[in-house]
Amino acid sequence: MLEQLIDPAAPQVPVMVQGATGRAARQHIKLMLGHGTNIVAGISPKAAGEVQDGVPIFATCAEAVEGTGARVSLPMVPPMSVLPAAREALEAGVRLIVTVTEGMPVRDAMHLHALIREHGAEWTGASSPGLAVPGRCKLGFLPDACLALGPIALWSKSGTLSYETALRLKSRGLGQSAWIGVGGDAVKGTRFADLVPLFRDHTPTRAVVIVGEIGGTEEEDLAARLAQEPLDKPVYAILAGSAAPEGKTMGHAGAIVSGGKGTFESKAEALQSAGVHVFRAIPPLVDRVAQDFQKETA
Amino acid sequence: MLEQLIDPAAPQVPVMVQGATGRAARQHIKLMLGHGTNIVAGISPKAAGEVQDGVPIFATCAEAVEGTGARVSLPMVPPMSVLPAAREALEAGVRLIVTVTEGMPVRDAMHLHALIREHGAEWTGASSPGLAVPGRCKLGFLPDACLALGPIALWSKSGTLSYETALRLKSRGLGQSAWIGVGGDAVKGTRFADLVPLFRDHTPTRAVVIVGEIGGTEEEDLAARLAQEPLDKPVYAILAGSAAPEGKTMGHAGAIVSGGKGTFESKAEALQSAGVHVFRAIPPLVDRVAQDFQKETA
Amino acid sequence: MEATILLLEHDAKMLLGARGLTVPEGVLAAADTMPEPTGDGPWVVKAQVPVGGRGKAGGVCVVQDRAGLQEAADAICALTIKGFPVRELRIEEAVPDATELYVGLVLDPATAEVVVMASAEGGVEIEAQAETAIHRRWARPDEASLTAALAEVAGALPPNAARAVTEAGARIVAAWLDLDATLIELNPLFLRADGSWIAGDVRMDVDEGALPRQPGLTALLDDRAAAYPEAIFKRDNGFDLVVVDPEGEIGLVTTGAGLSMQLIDEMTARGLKPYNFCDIRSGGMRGDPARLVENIRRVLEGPNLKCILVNIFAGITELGEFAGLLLKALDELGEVPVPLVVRLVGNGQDRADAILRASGRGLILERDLDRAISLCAAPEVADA
Amino acid sequence: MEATILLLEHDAKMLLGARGLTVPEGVLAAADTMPEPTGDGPWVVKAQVPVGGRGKAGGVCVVQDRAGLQEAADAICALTIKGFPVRELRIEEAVPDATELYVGLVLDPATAEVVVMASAEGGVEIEAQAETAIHRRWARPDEASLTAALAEVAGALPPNAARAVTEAGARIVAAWLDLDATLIELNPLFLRADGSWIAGDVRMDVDEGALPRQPGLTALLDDRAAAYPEAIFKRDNGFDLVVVDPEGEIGLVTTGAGLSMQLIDEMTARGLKPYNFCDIRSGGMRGDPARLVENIRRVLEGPNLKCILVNIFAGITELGEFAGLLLKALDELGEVPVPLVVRLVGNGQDRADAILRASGRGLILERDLDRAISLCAAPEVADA
Repeated sequence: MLEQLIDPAAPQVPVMVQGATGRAARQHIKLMLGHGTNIVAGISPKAAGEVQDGVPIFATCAEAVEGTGARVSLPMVPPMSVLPAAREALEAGVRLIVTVTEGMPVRDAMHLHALIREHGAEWTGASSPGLAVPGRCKLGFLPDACLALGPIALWSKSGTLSYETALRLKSRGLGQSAWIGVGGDAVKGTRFADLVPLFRDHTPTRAVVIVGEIGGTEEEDLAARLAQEPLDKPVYAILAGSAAPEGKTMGHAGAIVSGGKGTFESKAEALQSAGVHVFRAIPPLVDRVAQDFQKETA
Repeated sequence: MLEQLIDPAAPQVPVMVQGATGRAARQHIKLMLGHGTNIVAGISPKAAGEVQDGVPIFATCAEAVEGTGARVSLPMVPPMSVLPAAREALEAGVRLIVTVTEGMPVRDAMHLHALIREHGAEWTGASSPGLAVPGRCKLGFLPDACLALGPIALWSKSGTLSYETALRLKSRGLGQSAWIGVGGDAVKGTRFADLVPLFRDHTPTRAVVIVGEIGGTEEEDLAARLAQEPLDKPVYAILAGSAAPEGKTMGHAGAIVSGGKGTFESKAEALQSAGVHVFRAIPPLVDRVAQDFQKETA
Repeated sequence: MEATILLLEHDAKMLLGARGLTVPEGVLAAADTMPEPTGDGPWVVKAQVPVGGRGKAGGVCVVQDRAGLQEAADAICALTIKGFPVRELRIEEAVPDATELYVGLVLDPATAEVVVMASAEGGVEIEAQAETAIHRRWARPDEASLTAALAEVAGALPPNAARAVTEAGARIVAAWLDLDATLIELNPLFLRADGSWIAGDVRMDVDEGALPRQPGLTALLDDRAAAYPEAIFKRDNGFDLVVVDPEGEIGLVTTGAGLSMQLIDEMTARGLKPYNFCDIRSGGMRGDPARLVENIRRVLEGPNLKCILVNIFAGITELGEFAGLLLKALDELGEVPVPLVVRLVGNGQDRADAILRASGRGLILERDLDRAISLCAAPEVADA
Repeated sequence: MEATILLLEHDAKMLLGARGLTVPEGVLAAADTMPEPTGDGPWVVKAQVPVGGRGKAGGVCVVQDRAGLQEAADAICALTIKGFPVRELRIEEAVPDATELYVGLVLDPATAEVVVMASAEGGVEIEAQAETAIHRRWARPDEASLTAALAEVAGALPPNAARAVTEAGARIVAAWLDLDATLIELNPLFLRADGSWIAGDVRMDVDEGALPRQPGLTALLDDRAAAYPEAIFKRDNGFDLVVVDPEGEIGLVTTGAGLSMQLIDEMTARGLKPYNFCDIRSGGMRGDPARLVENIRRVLEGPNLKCILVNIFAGITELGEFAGLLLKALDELGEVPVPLVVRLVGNGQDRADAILRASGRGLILERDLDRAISLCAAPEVADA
């Protein structure tokens, strides 16, 4: 389903939003609709039967899937409700869950991960900032000001750092072919390495920019996968946290250097030996990507 | 330049807006920026040196091109000023002019056409509703609510009819790979037939929807070109004006049946014999396109 | 969008005559006002309608004496030619015993150039002529290029014809450039045995977009406002409104030329009878309900009007603001004797619907265009 | 984003001890408050810092008698281990003459499962052990799956070790599930010659995101607020603030974890000394300047603070509103003794800059992040 989502030549995937009548959900539903997202249903038992900003509201996921053919769900619910919401959506037949709530308990995330496997479905989250194919669809919070269709696939753990990176690349004429926010969580649905096969034959993508950070082994695992199955397009990475002290969690649950693992150096070395251009600051990354594209089009 | 504009894997083309400080121009510059358009300069002698919504304003096109590398110009100026504005932009080295002003005199349009040929440049207009690659760039007035990235190339004479068509296709999950409003003028820069080679190898496009109308021979010329150089993807057309009386200009300068020429029947026959599916109403067109895509993805 | 204005023959001849083109002496007449024609006859009485094919439709009649004039005028004024009731006539001196040539300048959209055309075989059936009989050259819209092209097409004709085409052609080249024309045809251009020529019929289209720099044309339209109701309406009101079927039952208040045309098509296909075409340009109303008032007032002139459909697709306009203007317009109009079906889609549609509902005016709101069209057929079934 | 909370050894032992895990008797102490330890010694004095490697850093000391206790305590309390000044100690009975085993449950992000690990060769260098010495099984986070995995890894050990790992492991499995842990390691798990076992050291991380359903953990953090300043700060203020360098010179008021981390990197690389990490979550302030007040007040505690950088990238938040809140916060704070460099980019940036300029507060506004960082180095050069 992620594959269809990022294929600009495929029909748009019908999306439902759980918890659609919440204040923030309503605001973001408008922004997502404004970006072309095919939101066909909202879920909210107390508003069932109403139409909100053109989106029909259903009491249950099963009714929404039955009535609209929704294939993707975006639960916009409080942290403790993410797991039950996602379970209901999966049982209703949804094929992709994108969760954006911050603070889903890790154990819930582990349970959801197992449920996703059982259903043969897909999950991006726990706290994804969002996914987007600019102009086609946007699920989550990615700011419209940063979105611009272009040749760069952006894979990011962080929201804000990827916004800043995207905005600067955009100011150099380089928009995104797709933007996948995998989130900064320890336990997550889609990891960087999972994206490699999806983007190998994604023709709108001419380069990949990874927005990674210290902590965990996701960058190292990505490097291992790239070494085995090269992407055949240039890959650049910015890694945040090179100056972070050990033992301090830097906001993201996963962003902690502990026992000498998950360091900037470990990630940079792994990625570099897989052919990735690694940067520790945004300006040189942006300059390099822009230069490489200029050379190519010159 | 149009080719680069519609290629999502190319860097974004730098655009300047002439007459940038006008009320409507300013409103639309914000909307275009919001859609990711790489607007690098505005032209307005009386506001030169200022920065408006993040866009630097220059006194002349030459200074703007020199300072920003703008390659495309969008003159948002009154009808009688379009020709001199476009001439200035061409002389400054711009490669594509997109004009959106209604009411440019026909003789001015003929002069501009000749100038464009002399400079080996490109022109879309006279009164184009706009061009867009959803999420990547938008030049002109195309409403954001209608824009969604997807598999359909939309080529349209009319603004509103194409908005309505796009919105209904979008509600079926079918967004646009690119949208070219050629305008409803008699004399114009880009004609339907000119788009055939641009879209033959445009991989994001899986089908073309033509929004045509009575008057002129543009649809017939398109049919002739398609018969010689088929597009290798399905082409659908809706033609407005099947019920229009002869001799009445229906809003668009070109939309007039006169002396038995430019009729719905003439256009429909020509297009049908070139393999185009022709409709005289929106709902059956939308149903057919959606069905064909469903079959394909089933 | 700016349109082309098809000048009536009489007006075209007055304009070109003043620019040195020889045309038969003639006067403008109507069924009830018949000025004295010049000369002694025979005369030609011609319907003044902005459409071709009037000859075939009986709109052109040669009369030998003054006695026949009124009779012919009455007969022609009773005609409706391709939807245009004949209201005016031109009575001019006939040109007997002359050869019919053709010379014309026609805009060619495909090349954005002017096609300069000439033929030694003019006459009403010019379009049906063998291709070889018409000589064509393409020219840029400047004097040198047009004159050179004219010399080339004239050079392909016999000497007398060539001279006539060159001389008459020079006049229309000048007029084309002076008056921002998009089409000028002399057909026939009469060539007499003595080598003199005179333009038997003139068709001339001018570019509405160029009117701001054409004070002469603007004055002409002012003087002849009744003959150019749509151009005058547009100039005075800032938007297009064209009555497509005076017997029509459904008045349209719509924005966008293409969509409005399409609406007429879909209505017609479903057996409904739209009264008018309209492009109100909702984006340019700037807080003033005047266009709405004029639009509605105008469609209410339709004697068979049963319903009004308001269809606004707002990309940029805020529909809440539009809804407010619509209510102001209805207030200004007082009682509107037919139901209004209102379809507002786009930016601010929810707010707009709420405003209209709250007005208590019983407007029939429907978002789906197909259902809105159905409601126009039977507004009484709406659950307003 | 919710983080992991690394419990201090003493707290972990209290929690697990209450759940049936045998741990050495011990007390919490500080340099100036030294409660009477249980037993007769020898004792181990251990620095309580939320970071590994304290042994190598001199943070663990065995003392034979009461006389040595104060001396060891003073020595250890003088240490700063990986940036953490030692403020607390655990003094517990030493466990002599025992074999060191290892058993642990660790979250494996790659599989989203729990790795159950055991080894007959525990001790401080467990990470450096040969891979073959550690037995691993992956399990789902439920009792059946964890217990089965535990049985398998225990089964690979000698009988006495297997029994100890099975028994101690059952306790940590239960605690893992009960307390939403993300890591529990017993290293060493002491195995005595008589087959009895006791957990020599415990590391336990718990999931901050699960606190709302963990009243016991919440109470622990409340009781021990001084030991968990960042978790308590976050709970009380709704956002993250971590002092990364108590000697730092630049205070950060920033939103977004990734971008804030990156800012610290870029500042550090340019030789600047950021004081804190911060994710103020500007989108969640809802019209209340409290977070800004708290953020600025907190960074002003830095003794070397020279400048504050406010960096907000607003995708959704309206920056005009943010600017208003920033001014309110500054009003509430009274005089702020250092200059503020403010970079607001995104939705409503023009309005925000205008509001801040109009305030006359001499804020240094700069849109470009690189230049903003440079200005932090030398705010006096800014043309405010």
